[in-house]
Amino acid sequence: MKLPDTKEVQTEFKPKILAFCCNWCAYAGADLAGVSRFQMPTNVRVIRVMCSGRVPPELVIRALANGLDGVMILGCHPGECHYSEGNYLTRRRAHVLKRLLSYIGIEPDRFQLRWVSAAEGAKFSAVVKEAADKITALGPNRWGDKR
Amino acid sequence: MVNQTKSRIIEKNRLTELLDELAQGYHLIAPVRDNDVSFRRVESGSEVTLDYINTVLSPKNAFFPQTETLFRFSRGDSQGFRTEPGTEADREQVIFGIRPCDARSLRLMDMVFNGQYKDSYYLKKREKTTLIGLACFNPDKTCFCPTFGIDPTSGEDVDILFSDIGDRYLVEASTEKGATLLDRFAKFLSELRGDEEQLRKARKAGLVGMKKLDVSAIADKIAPLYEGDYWNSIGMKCLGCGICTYLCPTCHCFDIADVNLDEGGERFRCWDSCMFPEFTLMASGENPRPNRKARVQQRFFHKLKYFHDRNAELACVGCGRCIRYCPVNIDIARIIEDVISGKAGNE
Amino acid sequence: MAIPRIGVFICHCGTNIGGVVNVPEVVEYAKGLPYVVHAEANLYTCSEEGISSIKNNIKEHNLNRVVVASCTPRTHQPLFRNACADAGLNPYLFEFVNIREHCSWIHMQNRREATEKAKELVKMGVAKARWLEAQEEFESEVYPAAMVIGGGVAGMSAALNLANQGFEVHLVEKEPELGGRLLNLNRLFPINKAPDELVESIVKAVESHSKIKLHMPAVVKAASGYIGNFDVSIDEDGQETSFKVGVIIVATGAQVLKPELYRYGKLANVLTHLDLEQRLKDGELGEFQNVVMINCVGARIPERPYCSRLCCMTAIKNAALMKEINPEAKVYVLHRDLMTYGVEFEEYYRKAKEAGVRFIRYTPSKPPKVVGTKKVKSVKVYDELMDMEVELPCDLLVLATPLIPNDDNEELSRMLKVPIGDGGFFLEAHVKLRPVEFATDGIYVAGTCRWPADIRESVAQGYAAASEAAIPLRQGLVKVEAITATVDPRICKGCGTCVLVCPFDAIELKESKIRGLEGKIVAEVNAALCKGCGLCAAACPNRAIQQRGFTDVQLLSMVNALSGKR
Amino acid sequence: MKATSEEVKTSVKKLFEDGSIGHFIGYEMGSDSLRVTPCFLKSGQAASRLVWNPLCANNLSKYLLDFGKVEGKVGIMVKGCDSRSVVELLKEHQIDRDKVFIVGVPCSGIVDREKLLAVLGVSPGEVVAVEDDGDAFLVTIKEGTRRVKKEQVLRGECLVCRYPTPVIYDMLIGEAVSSLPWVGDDYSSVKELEALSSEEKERYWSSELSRCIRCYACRNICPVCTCVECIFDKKAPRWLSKASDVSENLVYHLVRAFHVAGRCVDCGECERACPMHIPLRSLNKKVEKDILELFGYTAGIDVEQQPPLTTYQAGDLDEFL
Repeated sequence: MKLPDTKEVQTEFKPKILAFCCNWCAYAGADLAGVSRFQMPTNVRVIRVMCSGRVPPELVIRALANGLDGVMILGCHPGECHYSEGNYLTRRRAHVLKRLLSYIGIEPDRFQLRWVSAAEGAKFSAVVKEAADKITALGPNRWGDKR
Repeated sequence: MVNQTKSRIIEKNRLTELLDELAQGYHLIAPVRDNDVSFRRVESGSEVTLDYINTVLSPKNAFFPQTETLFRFSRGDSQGFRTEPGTEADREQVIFGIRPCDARSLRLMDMVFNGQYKDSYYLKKREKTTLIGLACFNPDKTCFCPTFGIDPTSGEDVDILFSDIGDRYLVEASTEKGATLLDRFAKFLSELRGDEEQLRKARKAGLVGMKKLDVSAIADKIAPLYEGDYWNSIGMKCLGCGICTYLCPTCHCFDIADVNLDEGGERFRCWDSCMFPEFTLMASGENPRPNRKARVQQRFFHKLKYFHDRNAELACVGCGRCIRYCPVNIDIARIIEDVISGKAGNE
Repeated sequence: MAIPRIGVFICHCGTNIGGVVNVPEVVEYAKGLPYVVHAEANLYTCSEEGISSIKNNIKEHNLNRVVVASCTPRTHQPLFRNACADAGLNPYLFEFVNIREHCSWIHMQNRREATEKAKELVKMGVAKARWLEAQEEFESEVYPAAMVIGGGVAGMSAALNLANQGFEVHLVEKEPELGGRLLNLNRLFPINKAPDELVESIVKAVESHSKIKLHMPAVVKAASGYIGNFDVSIDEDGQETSFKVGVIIVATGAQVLKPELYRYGKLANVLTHLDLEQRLKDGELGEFQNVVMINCVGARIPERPYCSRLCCMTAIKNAALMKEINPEAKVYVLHRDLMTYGVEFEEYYRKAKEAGVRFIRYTPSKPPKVVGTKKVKSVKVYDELMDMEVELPCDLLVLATPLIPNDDNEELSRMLKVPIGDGGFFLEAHVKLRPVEFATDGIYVAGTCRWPADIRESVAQGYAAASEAAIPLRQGLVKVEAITATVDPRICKGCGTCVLVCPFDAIELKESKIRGLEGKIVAEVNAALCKGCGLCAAACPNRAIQQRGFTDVQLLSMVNALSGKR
Repeated sequence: MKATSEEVKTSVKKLFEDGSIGHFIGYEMGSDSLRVTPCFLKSGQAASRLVWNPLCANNLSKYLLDFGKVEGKVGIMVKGCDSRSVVELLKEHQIDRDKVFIVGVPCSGIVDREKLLAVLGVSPGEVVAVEDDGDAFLVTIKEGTRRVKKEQVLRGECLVCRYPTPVIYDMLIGEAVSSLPWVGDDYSSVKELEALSSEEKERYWSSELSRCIRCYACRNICPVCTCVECIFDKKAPRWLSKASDVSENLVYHLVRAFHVAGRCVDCGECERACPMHIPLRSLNKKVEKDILELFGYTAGIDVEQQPPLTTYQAGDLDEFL
């Protein structure tokens, strides 16, 4: 078997972004993006949860304080939550958290909540690209491992 | 005690210059106003404030930092872990402005870190530090250092003592280390004018009425209170926070933990507090000090009995920090009074 | 908890993963991760060979955790969990890492970064696996009824099959008549019979079946729940109706493209095959002498790259029929490739040629041209074989256009939370392993809503979906994935936040009966009602409530692993 | 009429005598004339120790949690802000309304000890007493009595207090105070910080948070921090390193602010307790402001009102970028 080439490791800033995806919509949307071979930046790492409402703010805060450059929560569109209302609660929490993060100087783009349905492979890829672009433009997260 | 031959004065307007130069030759730690007054590393004399009764944090941070890397490790290759020392290159440091009570606390800390077991992290810093004390003529109402035989205007536990006597500071070296340092900075100093002792005495008037309790038998008196109800009322009030222990110049408990990263990490030690429930929490889930009463009692028993049993000293210098900063005003001086007077036993 | 012994299996998936991600490098990397005692690459971990390797290694290395890095848990998790269970390992000690859909397929141009990403994803999976715990599944009852959406031939076949097995079926058809596309057809290939007989018999069977409740014209308005327990509400002729079902079959069919090519809709003698069949059926076609048929109209083009599969046979069927009606007529079929893939299809094609139908191959770069202003007079086409342009006289031009997805697929997809794939058709869980099931348990798919299919295939898929759907209906019980919430009554403070956020009223505050905590008010989860969303676990301030399989320590370990912390 | 220490003593004594209460939680004088300390009574005899004055900053409501199993009702003295945390405790079933006897005292502001000393330019020992006098405090020092305008020396939370009178009580001592004349824009300081750039905010908070010594006083004193085992004290998973650095302190303070989101009543106890003078109220006020703007919710008013983060409306703001 032919081994993949080993391109030179790039030195420019490559943000590391964590995306929590709900099992029913966003994760399925991400799968669909894969099945559709939509090419996208490599920055995003997905953690599967059953519902976007499972993601506690503590985890987002911890991830940012660990130095990850961005955190996304991706869930079903409002009104389409597999569990009826999980994403509505996520939305409330996210509004408060995003404003709080911004208040201490974490740029709003570093924490995003987006809706991606199981049918929206293209949207998943667009959301990933947009986040990667925006967070790259912000530069490294300065709150990671701050002494 | 004070060697008169080494006594000098420095005009108040020359102090900043002296500190500037000290900061260049040494790692200078001095009181800085940042919301409140605390000891911090300074790089120039103008950062330093002398307008304080005492700092919020005691100077123990300079010898026993809240978080201190003991060593770093890397995973490296098949050889396993490689380690390297964690502390920055040890440097000569000067602490300027330490109060006599805090200076005494270091003597108590030495008993812990330089006793049967030598704690090299602490001792290295201790050896490389010159203490410049600042005599205390305006104590707070919560101060009660005379209780522990401390004269707040004395240079007993420092290398050099500065005493504010109005238009100038009286500068006295009480150790060889202090004398050497003064010699290096002699250009800022001048000869005594002769009225210094008189001025100092006048200023001591501010000490009149300072609380001085008779603690000679406290260790014996507190012992029978172990089972008593007295601690219930204190424990009920206590919030279980770490203010008293973290601000205390003599509290020295610590925990050790690792930062464990893919490529390696470090082992650090950090302050811990007997006021926290996890302090004595065992892996089994059992906790021998399961409530606030037990923890409060431990704190006072340690200060007033256990430390004394081991070192023939009480683990308190009467600096008053825990009284000033306790959000519910638990007052160690009052507790000592209650123990001495027998009131504690009657509750 | 025993010391974790983690085995990592990394799938090449042929070249799907291995062609992009340097799998051997990932395997070496995995070997160095905490608690990993075995790591290996598989050509296909889901193959017989891969599965037996998992089983053998569980025994050989005494593995108590298994991590597979391959495709998506939405399709393959049950397979690998079963493999673990077969080897005596609790299936919940398995963790899935997706390095295909989420890595190799979306980073084909960047092998180095894809490999680095795959390593990190494996690291995160291993970090979670270290904290996995064995779980027991909770069983929940299946409501013994089905809903079939769509009264075409696929839907009716499915409904009849289930009804004949004795299950109650709600058949929801949006038109006022059963039959779907079949109603428009003139004849069926390759039997050349009119569909009336088939339609009549099947519709009659459906309408007269005591177990089938027909809702028509009706559309689904809302659906919620999970396998065994769906609550559905429909709008039936303006009336809102609700009912409960255990399973759902989607068989909503497709529509035929009306092209904007070859001046369709503008010139009177340009028809689609569906138009032609309708006219033949109605006896309204009239005289014709020169018939030209063009295949692949609006199909296999960049914006609609798929082959609709039915059109070639439809064209052959109708071309032969035109010859039959008027043996003197000249009938040409202009095609790109001829797909005669089914049983008897090639024979059918040969017979058409024998009957005098002429087949001319054209290339998409030189498509046929229509000549004529009010009517088509002739069609010019470049004949590849003769290497020249020919002009064919034409008084009837028939276009073979593809089946395209229904407009309401998207709405239904959102309602049922099932995916739509390329081009807007529904997407099954796995094209080979689970061809008529959605990834969401209890929902199935059949007929042309999935992909263009002929009658025979639609009927077969209808039966297949019904058979799959009958499994949970027959068993009467489904095992609920063990991802429900649990409370640690020792640290629960009984604040009731979880009670407020639970969408299913699955949590109550009750007096604890646990020894040492008697009388303490704590939250209690009713596992039968808990659907495993984890909302409570995220809302609980002191984390006394946890979602199994998605615990704090598991998620936090993944976050820390991604951050380079161990 | 304003409540006085005498009235408090008499009333509490009476409550013990008529059997209304078996315990009482109030204030008594502390180490010096500028300090009070919580006081727990089991009988009316000791009621003479009780005081009520403009130094009674402590929010005593959290102590109610320790009285869950005692015989009889527990009386407690609450100011406006304290009563709102009692509402929160009731809302979260942490206390039983039937077991609590709430003695409300309308409050016209609490003295910030350090501000007062700075304004007077005296050392703590020199102050003999502080009394409420409308828009000012009467401060008795050795040299005599001085009148100090409240706006100069009030605690931060009192400067923006909208609930000077308890919102829930069984007995009110003194006359209700409907509003405080100096209260204007509740969120002016929050808005100032909001207006800074990300870099400026980061510099500000890095500096503030770098001082944190993680003594947990802010958490332990908070009347709505009622968890049996705080997530920061858990061994597994470990949310927080014991190392005290800015990143860890950030996690601690942000999570703390989020945990009290929609529950914080701005009693200001966290900030008062902080020995390092970290502006903790600023974080809480920010969250309070957003929750008010986004969801129209104010904590600690109505026991029946559902907490804002446990509910939703389909029409909530849906804009994230």
